[in-house]
Amino acid sequence: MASAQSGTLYRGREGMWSWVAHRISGMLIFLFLLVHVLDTALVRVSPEAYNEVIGHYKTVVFGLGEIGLVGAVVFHALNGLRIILVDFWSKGTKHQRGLFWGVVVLWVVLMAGFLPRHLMHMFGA
Amino acid sequence: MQTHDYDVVIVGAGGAGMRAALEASKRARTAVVTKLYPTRSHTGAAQGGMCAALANVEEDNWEWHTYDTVKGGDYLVDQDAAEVMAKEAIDAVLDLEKMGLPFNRTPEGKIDQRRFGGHTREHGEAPVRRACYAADRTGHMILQTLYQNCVKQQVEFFNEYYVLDVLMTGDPRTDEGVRASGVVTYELATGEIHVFRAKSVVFASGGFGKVFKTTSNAHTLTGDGPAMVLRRGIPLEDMEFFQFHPTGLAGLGILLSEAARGEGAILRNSNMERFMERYAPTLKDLAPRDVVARAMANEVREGRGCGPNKDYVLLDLTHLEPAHIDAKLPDITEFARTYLGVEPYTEPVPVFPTAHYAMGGIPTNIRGEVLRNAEDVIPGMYAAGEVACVSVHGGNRLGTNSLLDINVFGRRAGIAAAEHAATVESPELPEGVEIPTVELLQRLRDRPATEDRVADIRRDLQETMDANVQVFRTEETCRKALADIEALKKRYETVAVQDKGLRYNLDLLEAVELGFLLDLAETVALGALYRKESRGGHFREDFDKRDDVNFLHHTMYYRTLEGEEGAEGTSIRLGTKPVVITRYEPKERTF
Amino acid sequence: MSAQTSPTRIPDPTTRYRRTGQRGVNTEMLSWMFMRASGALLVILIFGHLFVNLWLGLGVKGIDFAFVAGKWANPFWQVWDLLMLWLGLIHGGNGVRTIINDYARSSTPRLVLKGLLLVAVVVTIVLGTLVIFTFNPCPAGAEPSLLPAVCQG
Amino acid sequence: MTAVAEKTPAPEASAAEIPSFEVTLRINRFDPDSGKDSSWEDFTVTMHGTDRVLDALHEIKWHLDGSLSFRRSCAHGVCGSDAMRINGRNRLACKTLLKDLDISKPILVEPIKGLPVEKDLIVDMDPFFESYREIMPFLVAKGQEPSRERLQSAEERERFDDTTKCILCAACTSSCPVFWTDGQYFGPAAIVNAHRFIFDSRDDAGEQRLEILNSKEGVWRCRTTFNCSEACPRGIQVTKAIAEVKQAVIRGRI
Ligand SMILES: Cc1cc2nc3c(=O)[nH]c(=O)nc-3n(C[C@H](O)[C@H](O)[C@H](O)COP(=O)(O)OP(=O)(O)OC[C@H]3O[C@@H](n4cnc5c(N)ncnc54)[C@H](O)[C@@H]3O)c2cc1C
Ligand code: HEM
Ligand code: SF4
Ligand code: F3S
Ligand code: FES
Repeated sequence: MASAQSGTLYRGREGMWSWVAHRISGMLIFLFLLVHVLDTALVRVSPEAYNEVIGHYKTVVFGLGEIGLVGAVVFHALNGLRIILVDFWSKGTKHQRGLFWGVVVLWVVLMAGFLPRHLMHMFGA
Repeated sequence: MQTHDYDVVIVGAGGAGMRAALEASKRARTAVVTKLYPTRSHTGAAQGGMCAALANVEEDNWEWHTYDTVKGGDYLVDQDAAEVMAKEAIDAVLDLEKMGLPFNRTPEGKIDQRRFGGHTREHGEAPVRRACYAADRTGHMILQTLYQNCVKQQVEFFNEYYVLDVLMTGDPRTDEGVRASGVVTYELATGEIHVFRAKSVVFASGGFGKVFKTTSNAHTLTGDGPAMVLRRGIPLEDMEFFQFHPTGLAGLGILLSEAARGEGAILRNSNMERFMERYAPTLKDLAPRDVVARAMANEVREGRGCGPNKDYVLLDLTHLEPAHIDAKLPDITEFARTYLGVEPYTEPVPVFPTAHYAMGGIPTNIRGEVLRNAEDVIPGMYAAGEVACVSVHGGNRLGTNSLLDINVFGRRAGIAAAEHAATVESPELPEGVEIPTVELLQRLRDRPATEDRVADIRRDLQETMDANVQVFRTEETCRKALADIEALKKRYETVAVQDKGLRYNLDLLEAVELGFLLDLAETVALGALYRKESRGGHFREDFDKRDDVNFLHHTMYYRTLEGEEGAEGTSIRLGTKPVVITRYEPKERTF
Repeated sequence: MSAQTSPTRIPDPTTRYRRTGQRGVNTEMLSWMFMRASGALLVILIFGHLFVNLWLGLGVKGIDFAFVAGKWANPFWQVWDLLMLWLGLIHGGNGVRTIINDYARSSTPRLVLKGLLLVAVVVTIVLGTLVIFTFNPCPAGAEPSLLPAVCQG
Repeated sequence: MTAVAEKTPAPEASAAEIPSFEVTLRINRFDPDSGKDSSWEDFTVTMHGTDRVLDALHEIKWHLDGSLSFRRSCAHGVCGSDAMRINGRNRLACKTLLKDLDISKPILVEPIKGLPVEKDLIVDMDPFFESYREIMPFLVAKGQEPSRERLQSAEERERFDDTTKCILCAACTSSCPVFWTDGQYFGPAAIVNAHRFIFDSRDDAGEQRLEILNSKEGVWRCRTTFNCSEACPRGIQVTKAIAEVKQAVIRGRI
């Protein structure tokens, strides 16, 4: 049967894109969390085993991945708070767009604080 | 083809159709057949209000309301009908409130009322606050409320079914025993024909503003109802009376409600003069529509129009508080912003008269029964709303009387139709009743491709109507219009549609609708030519006075019989019908 | 539809609507509330966690067995991480459930995916909880230099 | 296919001599009878100052290709017939002025999303109205019917004013990402119309409506993406209305 499927992407605005990002970040964190619990569980096996696996976290690749993860967590957390405000604060819906940009600004600030320190830890002494 | 069997079939799901359906479906098996989803009907476009002498904010009574209606209609109103309407208005409004309509409220919590053109106290002493309203979307709220109650009552709708023919057991011009027997419809989604057999048929299919170019009416208001009954031998009444609403957005025709003037807006010409003070010293900007529309057209004609082409006047709201405008007129100010880019808080809005309302239509009595001549009814055939001519509006409808009309007479027609259905057997439907419709469609589909387009014929029709039978008419212009229509009918005979498919073939239906428009335009021009007087919405420059001696009667239009000769080479025979006068003798109108 | 509605009597329209069949508290609402409540708590938990692990001291470089063991020697951090584990996984798991509901259109893949999700969440929670509670910061026979300071005592 | 048509001068609008301009509409066409999937087709027409997308569609239908199908009636944004996706966003064609769009590029016109396409820009609205009917969109007032009107203060009337504006155009519901993937979701329009009655002081069935919307396919599906609020041609604060319904459910339940 013929169908009418082809079409453009819907051009939503802040609300929609923040939701897309929230969903992707949430999914990402969840997958990471599963792995993270498993690797931490290695402390039950032996200190050597744990240290070896956790050693990977200290490589550059993981270090960069960690930045992405922290970025995702921070966004998800801030935007989660925005969603809570939209839901429970009577003026939340009116200011949702402003709140979104607030999230973005806060995210940048937090990341700007975190990044140098993280990079310092990674490449520093 | 499919056939369906019902007690009552209602054609149209605007205010009148759904009000009828609410009554009929309680009493009989009822189907509502409509070419649009009910909530798309043009009742939803009505803005200003619905009047009733509730006396919620100041003293008022139904007699004053009757008087205003009669006088506003330039004494062509059937006064028995006007009395019925004014009396039942109060319950009509209260019923809607009980159904859930969110009217604006007074500080005491009662239904609020406001002023509207032509509505007065003490027989014309001063404006009275009679129009009940819900911001400036009263029609929207009526349409929604009625639809909501239809959902509540599980009324059966056939949405996007076009009624294209009406069925009767005989010819109303010659058969005494003729009665209604159903309708033939076309299902838009599939192109299939459905025949509805019914004991009662209620026409509520709205107006036909699309015969004009500049109009407040929807694209779909093509007068299918009146045209198809005319073709079947049912007469039409008072077609020459068409109302031009003073305040359409210039060039577009989109309506700015009279409520704007009710709330204090003022019309001004290029000298910024409040010119209505000259034309109607008492009511000024709130004089009846025909008076205001003519005054505006006259200002423009005499060179006091505004804009580069001096072809419109201005509606000034700038002296009103923005907060007040927002509270009372939110939608129409948005129209001005969206469509003309004018900010009504600070700039006056360009306006010009726009074709608005058909006073004429299918003749009925006060029970909504359709007449087949000046006296006799066709059992089982009903009409209500803008499609009908009861006649409560006479030569000119007062603002807010139409939303009232659809509720009062919609209700009456619904009850009468169901009661009639309870007393009779289902009519016979002979084989092949759908054939004329099938053939009509087939012809349009099968014709070889032409250069000419349906849209071009329609545009030419609308242009000649605007140029010749609009606010000002003369013998010459009416004849010109008639000749043009004649030529356009010729072109219509050969025009082809491009879309040959079955699904959603709106191309085909626009062609059918054009056929209806041509027939109706002809009646309008013909009536305008024959009524050699000026009354209400009909203004003849060559006969600029009302002539009660020769023309205090309704005009009736009959399709000629085989071999019979029609007026002016058309296939229409003209007749008359007396005006019912009970308490108000005609006198000169001053405002 | 009009077959059963007799034309003259219209049934009480409010009796037609029984789509939900549910009264009182509803799981969708609870899940919605939970997402918000747990989200708010998680902000504190996770930001605290990140702060301590990635910001203070040596950052990611400082994380090793000794570091973890040192933290879990303190019941405060045990409770902290336990809460984070449970809330995070239930919150995340519930979130992913919504996502599956949204994108898996036919019912079989939907069930399979949700089954997998449930197993993953339950296994991870049980495992994590066991680890936190049965954790011995000073396992016998381990290389002493890898152990936290508390073991020297 | 590309076709070009001349248009006879449009009705003279307010301002000075109105410049005309060429504009291309790229329309997503679909005819189930053709056996082919939907495809894009370009039409170029000459239009004028205050013309809207609907006027351009008419121009195409009337002079270039009569088989182009779309719904429309009032032509000024009050009947809700012509919601469609214009440049990727849901709008009413009759309320979208060409001059407000970027006409240096083709204007993309598609049917609204999430409802079955019947032909070209026409979708099947039945699922939409089905959800609407399920939230009991009518006043239910218990108790003795008064002889006059029911009283309601101006403040009580104001409480639900915003949601009475709905014209059931489906622009909101068909812009909702949740509705695209889960057609069972009641959708914003149904919730808006429930809101209109839940907060009407004269109504007595609010509890029942809240219960309906508390279901699996009810308000909790809304993920506050605000597409609905942005799409609503009547400017209804849709997401706000949904939030208020959520609050009402919570308050009524806990
Ligand atoms: C812009 C505007 C503002 C107005 N403001 C006011 C006001 O403030 N106060 C007032 O009193 N009046 C006002 N009016 C007038 C009033 O709104 C209309 O006269 C009235 O609503 C007509 O209602 P109706 O039910 O007769 O027809 P409509 O609401 O037009 O309904 C017609 C119905 O018939 C159906 N139909 C038509 N043809 C067919 C067919 N062939 N087959 C099947 N179905 C068919 C359509 O689908 C539709 O459902 C206004 C009118 C306009 C245009
Ligand atoms: C840091 C604090 C966090 C906050 C404030 C937070 C907040 C939220 C909120 C409010 C929602 C509901 C969104 C909605 O209903 O529209 C949500 C969804 C979700 N969260 Fe979190 N969350 C946090 C942490 C986490 C963590 C740690 C995970 C992963 C384990 C996670 C995974 C998810 C997922 C997968 C969703 C579903 C997204 C969707 O439905 O689109 N969140 N979060
Ligand atoms: S809420 Fe707005 S967008 Fe949604 S159907 Fe109503 S009018 Fe259309
Ligand atoms: S677009 Fe959909 S997700 Fe909610 S805010 Fe509107 S209903
Ligand atoms: S045509 Fe009526 S809303 Fe656009």
